[in-house]
Amino acid sequence: MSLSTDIWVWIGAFLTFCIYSFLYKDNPLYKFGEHLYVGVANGWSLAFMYLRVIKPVMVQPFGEACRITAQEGLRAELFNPMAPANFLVIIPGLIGCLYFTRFIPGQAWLVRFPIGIFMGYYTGVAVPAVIEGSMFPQMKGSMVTLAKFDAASGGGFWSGIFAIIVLLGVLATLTYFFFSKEHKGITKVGAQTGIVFVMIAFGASFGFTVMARVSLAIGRMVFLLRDWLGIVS
Amino acid sequence: MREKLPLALLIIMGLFGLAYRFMPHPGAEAFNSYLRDTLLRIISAFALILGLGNLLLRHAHRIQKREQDWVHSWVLILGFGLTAIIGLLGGVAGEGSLPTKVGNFSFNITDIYNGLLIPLGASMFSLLAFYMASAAYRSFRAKTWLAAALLLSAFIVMLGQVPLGYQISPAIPQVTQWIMEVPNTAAKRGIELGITLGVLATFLKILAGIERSWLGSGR
Amino acid sequence: MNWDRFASLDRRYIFLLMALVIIIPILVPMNITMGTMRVTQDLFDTVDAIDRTKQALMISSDYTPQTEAENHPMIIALLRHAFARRIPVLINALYVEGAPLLDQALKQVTAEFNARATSHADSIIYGRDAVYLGWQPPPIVPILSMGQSIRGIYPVDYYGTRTDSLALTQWTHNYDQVGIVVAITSGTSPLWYVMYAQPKYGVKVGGGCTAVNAPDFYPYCETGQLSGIMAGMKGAAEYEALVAEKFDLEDRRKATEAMASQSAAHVLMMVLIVIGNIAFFATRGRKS
Amino acid sequence: MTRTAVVLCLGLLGLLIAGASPGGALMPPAGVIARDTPGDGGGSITVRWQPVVDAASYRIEAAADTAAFAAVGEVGADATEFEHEGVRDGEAHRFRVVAIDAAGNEAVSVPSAPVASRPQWFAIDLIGVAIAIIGLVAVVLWYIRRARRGEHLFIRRIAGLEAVDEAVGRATEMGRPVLYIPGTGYMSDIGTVASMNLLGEIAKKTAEYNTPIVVPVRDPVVYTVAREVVKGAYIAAGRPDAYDTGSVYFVVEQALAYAAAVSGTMVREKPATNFLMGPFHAESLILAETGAATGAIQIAGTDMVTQLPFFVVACDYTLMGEELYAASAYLAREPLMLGALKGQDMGKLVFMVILVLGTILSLLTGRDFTKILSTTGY
Repeated sequence: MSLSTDIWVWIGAFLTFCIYSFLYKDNPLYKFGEHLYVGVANGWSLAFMYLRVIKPVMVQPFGEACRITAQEGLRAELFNPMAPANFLVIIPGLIGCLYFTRFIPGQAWLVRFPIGIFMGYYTGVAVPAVIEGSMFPQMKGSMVTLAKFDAASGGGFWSGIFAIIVLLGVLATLTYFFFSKEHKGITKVGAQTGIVFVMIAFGASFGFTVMARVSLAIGRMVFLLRDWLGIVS
Repeated sequence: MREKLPLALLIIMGLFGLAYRFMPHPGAEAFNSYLRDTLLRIISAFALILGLGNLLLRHAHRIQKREQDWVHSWVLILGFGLTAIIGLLGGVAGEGSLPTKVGNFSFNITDIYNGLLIPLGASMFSLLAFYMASAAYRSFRAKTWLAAALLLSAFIVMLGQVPLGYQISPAIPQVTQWIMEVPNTAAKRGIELGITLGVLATFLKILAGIERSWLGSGR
Repeated sequence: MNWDRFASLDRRYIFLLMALVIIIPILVPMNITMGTMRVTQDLFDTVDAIDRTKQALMISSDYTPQTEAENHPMIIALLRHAFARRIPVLINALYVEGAPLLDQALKQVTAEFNARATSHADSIIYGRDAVYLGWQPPPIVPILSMGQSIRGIYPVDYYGTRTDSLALTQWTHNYDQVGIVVAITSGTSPLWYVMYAQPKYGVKVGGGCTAVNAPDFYPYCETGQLSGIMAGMKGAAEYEALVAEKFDLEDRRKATEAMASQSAAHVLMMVLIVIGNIAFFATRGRKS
Repeated sequence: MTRTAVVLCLGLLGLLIAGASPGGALMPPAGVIARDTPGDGGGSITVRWQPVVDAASYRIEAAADTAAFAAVGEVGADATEFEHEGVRDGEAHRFRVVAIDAAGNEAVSVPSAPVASRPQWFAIDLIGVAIAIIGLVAVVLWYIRRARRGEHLFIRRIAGLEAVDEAVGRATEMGRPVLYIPGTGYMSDIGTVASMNLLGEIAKKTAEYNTPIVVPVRDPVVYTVAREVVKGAYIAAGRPDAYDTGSVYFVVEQALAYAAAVSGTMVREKPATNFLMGPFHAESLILAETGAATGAIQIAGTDMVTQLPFFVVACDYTLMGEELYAASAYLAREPLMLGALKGQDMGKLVFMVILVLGTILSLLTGRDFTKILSTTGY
C-alpha cells in the first residue's frame, strides 16, 4: 500500500467522491463538485474560445490590418475576407454584437439576424448530408440482391434470408412511423411488427452498452484503488 | 420588415447551405469556409459571452439574495474566474505572462483540464454503470409483449457479452450477433430513413416561414 | 416471501451491489476462461504471421483517457505479442490526448521483457525493436503520408530523436514495410485507414475498439477490409489470453482481470432483472 | 490415345505461336483522349484509352505546352482511365500513354490533343442526391399546398404528445415547475431545431396554465434561440406578464458538467414534469434516471438513435426519431404543418416502393439495382 503523493491525484480522488456521493443523495459535497465543475468548465471554455477563436480569427487579423495601415497606408487587399490581415473580420463581430440588442428596448428584433444565419445555414447543410449520408446508404443496404445469396461474393442461403428479414423489418418500421394513416388493417400489422423490431433493437442496444459503461466504472475504481490508495498494483 | 428581413437572410443562408454540397468550384468552397470557420465561429463566441454573462448574473443574484445554496454559487464564480484568468493569462501550457508553477506544483490550464475536468467528467460518465442497473431493474418487467421483447433481447445480449454466456452455450454469442445484425439493423435503418424525411420537412417548414417560433417575440 | 419490498426496492441498494461487484474482483484478481471470437483470433493470426525480417507491426492509437480501461490493455497485449515474437513495432498517436498513454505502455512492456532478458540480443532495444513516432495532426495527414514516407511525416520521434538515426525507421520506409496497422480507438480510426490508406497502398488494417462501437466494425471484418478486431474489453481479454497461452507469459492481464468485474456486473444486472420480474408477477398476481 | 496426342500437338503449336510472336508486337494504346475531369473543383484532368492486349501496365505521361513528356503515373493492366491531379487550371497539357508488357517492352501512343482543367459549379456525380432532394421537396411542398387549400388531414395519435396537456396540468396542480431540456446538441443539429419548435408549443401551454417553465441550456447559441422562443410563446399566449426572464438560462458547454448541474436542479427544484427533447449523447440516461428517481413525469424525444433505448427504459413516454420532428405540428395542429407531415408520409411510401421494386427487380433479373443509389458513376 502506497498512497499517492501527487496533489492532482488527491484532488481527483476527492472530486470522484463528491460526484459519487450523489448516488446516496444530494448533499453539500455533490453541490460543491457540481458547482466547481460548472465554474471551471466555463472558465476553460472562455479561455479556449479566446485563445482558439477570438484571438486568431478576429483580433489578430484585425490588429495586423491596423498595423499595416499605420505603416504602409490603406490597401485594397486589407478588405479581402480571406486574407490573414483584413478589416472585414469586424463584420462577424458586429453581427455577434446584435445578440446584445435585446437589452435595447425597441431594437430586440435585430437578434433575429444572428439566429437566422445559424438556423438557415445549418438546416440547409443538413439536407444533402442526410440524403447522401443516411438515406442512400441505408436504402442501398436494405435492398436484397442475388449477391446476398451467393457464396462467392460473401453471401449464402442464410445471409440471403437474413437480408430479407432486414428488408421486411425496415418496411415494418417505416410503416410504424406513418402519421397520417390510422393503424388499421395491413397498416396495423405492419406497424405492430415494426414496433416489435424496434423494441428488440432497443433491448439489444441497451444490453450491448452495459459493457462499455461498466468499463468506465472499472476505470474510476482502478483510479481510486491503484493511483490514489495504491492498494492494487 | 422586422420579420421578412431576417427570414430572407435565413432563406439565403439555407439555400446556400444546401447548394454548397453540389458546388465543387473553389469559389463556393472559399465562401463556405469563410462562413463556417470565421463568421459562424465568431458569432457563436459572442453567444458564449452572452451565455456566460447570464450564468454569472444568475449566481451573483443568488448570492445577493442569500438564496438556497448561495455559498456554492461562490464556488462556481471563483472556479470560473480563476480558471479563466489562468487560461487567458497563463497560456495553454504555462507559456503566458502569468506564472502557473509553484515549486514542483504546476497548475496551468492543461493541468486543470487533466486534474479537475477529467476526473469530474469521468466520474459523472461512470455513474451510467449504476444508472443502467437501476433503470434495468425498474423497467425491464414483462408488463406487455413489447416490454417482454425489449427485456428478452437485452437479457440475451448481456449474456452473450460475457464469458458465462459462452460457457452456457456457444450459441448465445452467435444469437447476440444475429440480434445486433438483423433486427437491430432493420429497426435502426427504418428510424434513420424516417429521420431523413423529418430533416427535409423541417428545412422546408422553416424556409417557407411555416415554422416561425425561432423569430421569438421581437420585443 | 414479501415481494412488495423487491417490487419497489430502494435503488441505492442496487448502486451498492454494483459497486461491490466491480470492486471485489479488482482487489482479488482472477483470470477467467472464455471462448475466443473469430475476429479476435483473425487479428492474432495476422499479427503472428508477420515476417519479422521484412515487416514491422504498426500500432496507431486515437483513444482518450476516458476509454483507457477498454483500450489500454489492447496496446499492452499487442506489444507483448510483438515483443514475444520479436516483431519490430512502430507506434503513432493520432490524437494528442492519448499520446502519453502510449509512452507509458511501451515503457511498461519493454520493462517486462527486459527483466527476463539475459543478453543484449535478447532485450527489447528502443530504436531497434520499437520506435514511438509520436503525434502529427490532423489524423488524415499521417495516414496518407506514411504511404510515401514514414520518416517524411515523422522527422523526429516522440522523444525528439531524428528518425533517420534510428535503426528501425531506417529500413521501414512506408506501408510496404508494415505487416499490419492495428488502430486502437475510442472512435472509428481503423476505418480511416481502410478508407484512405488501404485502397492506395494496400496495407492490411486491424483494429481495437470500444464495445459500443463494435457493431460498426463487424461488416468490414466480413469483407476482409479489416483483418480482425478486438471488440471492447472482452476482445482485449481474449487477445491477452491468446498471447499468454502461446508464449507462456505470466504478466498481469488487466483486461482479463477486469472481465471478472464485467461478468459480475452483467450477472448482477441479469439477476436483478429476474428478481424484478418475479416480484412484479408475484405482487400483480396477488393484487388481481 | 490419339486424342491425347492431338491435344498435345495443339498445345505445342500454341506454345510455338506464343513464343514466336515478336516483342515488337505490343501495340501502342489507341484512342487516347484527355478531358477536364467533370464536376470537380478544377486541378484535375482525366485521361482515357483503349486497352492493349498483352499490356502488363500503363505509364501515363504529360507535357505542359511544348515541354517534354514526363511520367505522371502508372496503373495496372485493368485500368483504362487515369486521373491526373495537381494541374494548374487553364494550363494546357497533352498526354500520352505508354503500354508496357511483362517483358518490359514499351509502346508509346499518339499524344492527345491539349486540354486544360477548370473548376465546375455543379458536382455531376451527386446528381442522384440532387434528384432525390428535388423529388422529396416536391412531394412535401405538394401536400403543404393541398393543406393550404383547406383540405382536412388526419393525424394518428402519438401517445407521448397526448400526455403533454396532462403533464403540464399535473405540474400546475402540484405547484411545481416544468423542466424542459432542449438536448445537448448544437443549433446545427436538426433535432435542436425541432426541439425549439416544440419548446414554443409547450411554453404556450405553461403560459396558459400559468406554470413556471425552467429551460437550462447547454449550448450558448441554442440559449439565445430558446430565450426568444419562450418569450415569443408567452406573448403569443397573451401572457407577456407571466414571462420570467430567468426561465431560460445558460449552464455550461461540457455535456457531463451540464448533466451534473441539471441533475442537481432536478433533485432540488423537484419539477413535476420533465421534457427531454432534442439530440442527446451518453448523458441521456444520467438525466432520465435522476428525473425518474424524483418521481417526475418524463416525456422524452430524440433523433439520436443510439440514445433512444435509454429513454424508452427510463421515461414514461418517448418520441422516437421522426416523431420529435412531427411533435410541434401535432401540438400546434396548424394545417400547413400537418400538410408537411402528410408529405413526409408520402416520402416514406416512396422509400418503401423503391426498396420493394429494387429488391424484386434485383432478384428476378440478377442485376444489382442498388447501383441506382450510388452517389458516383453516373
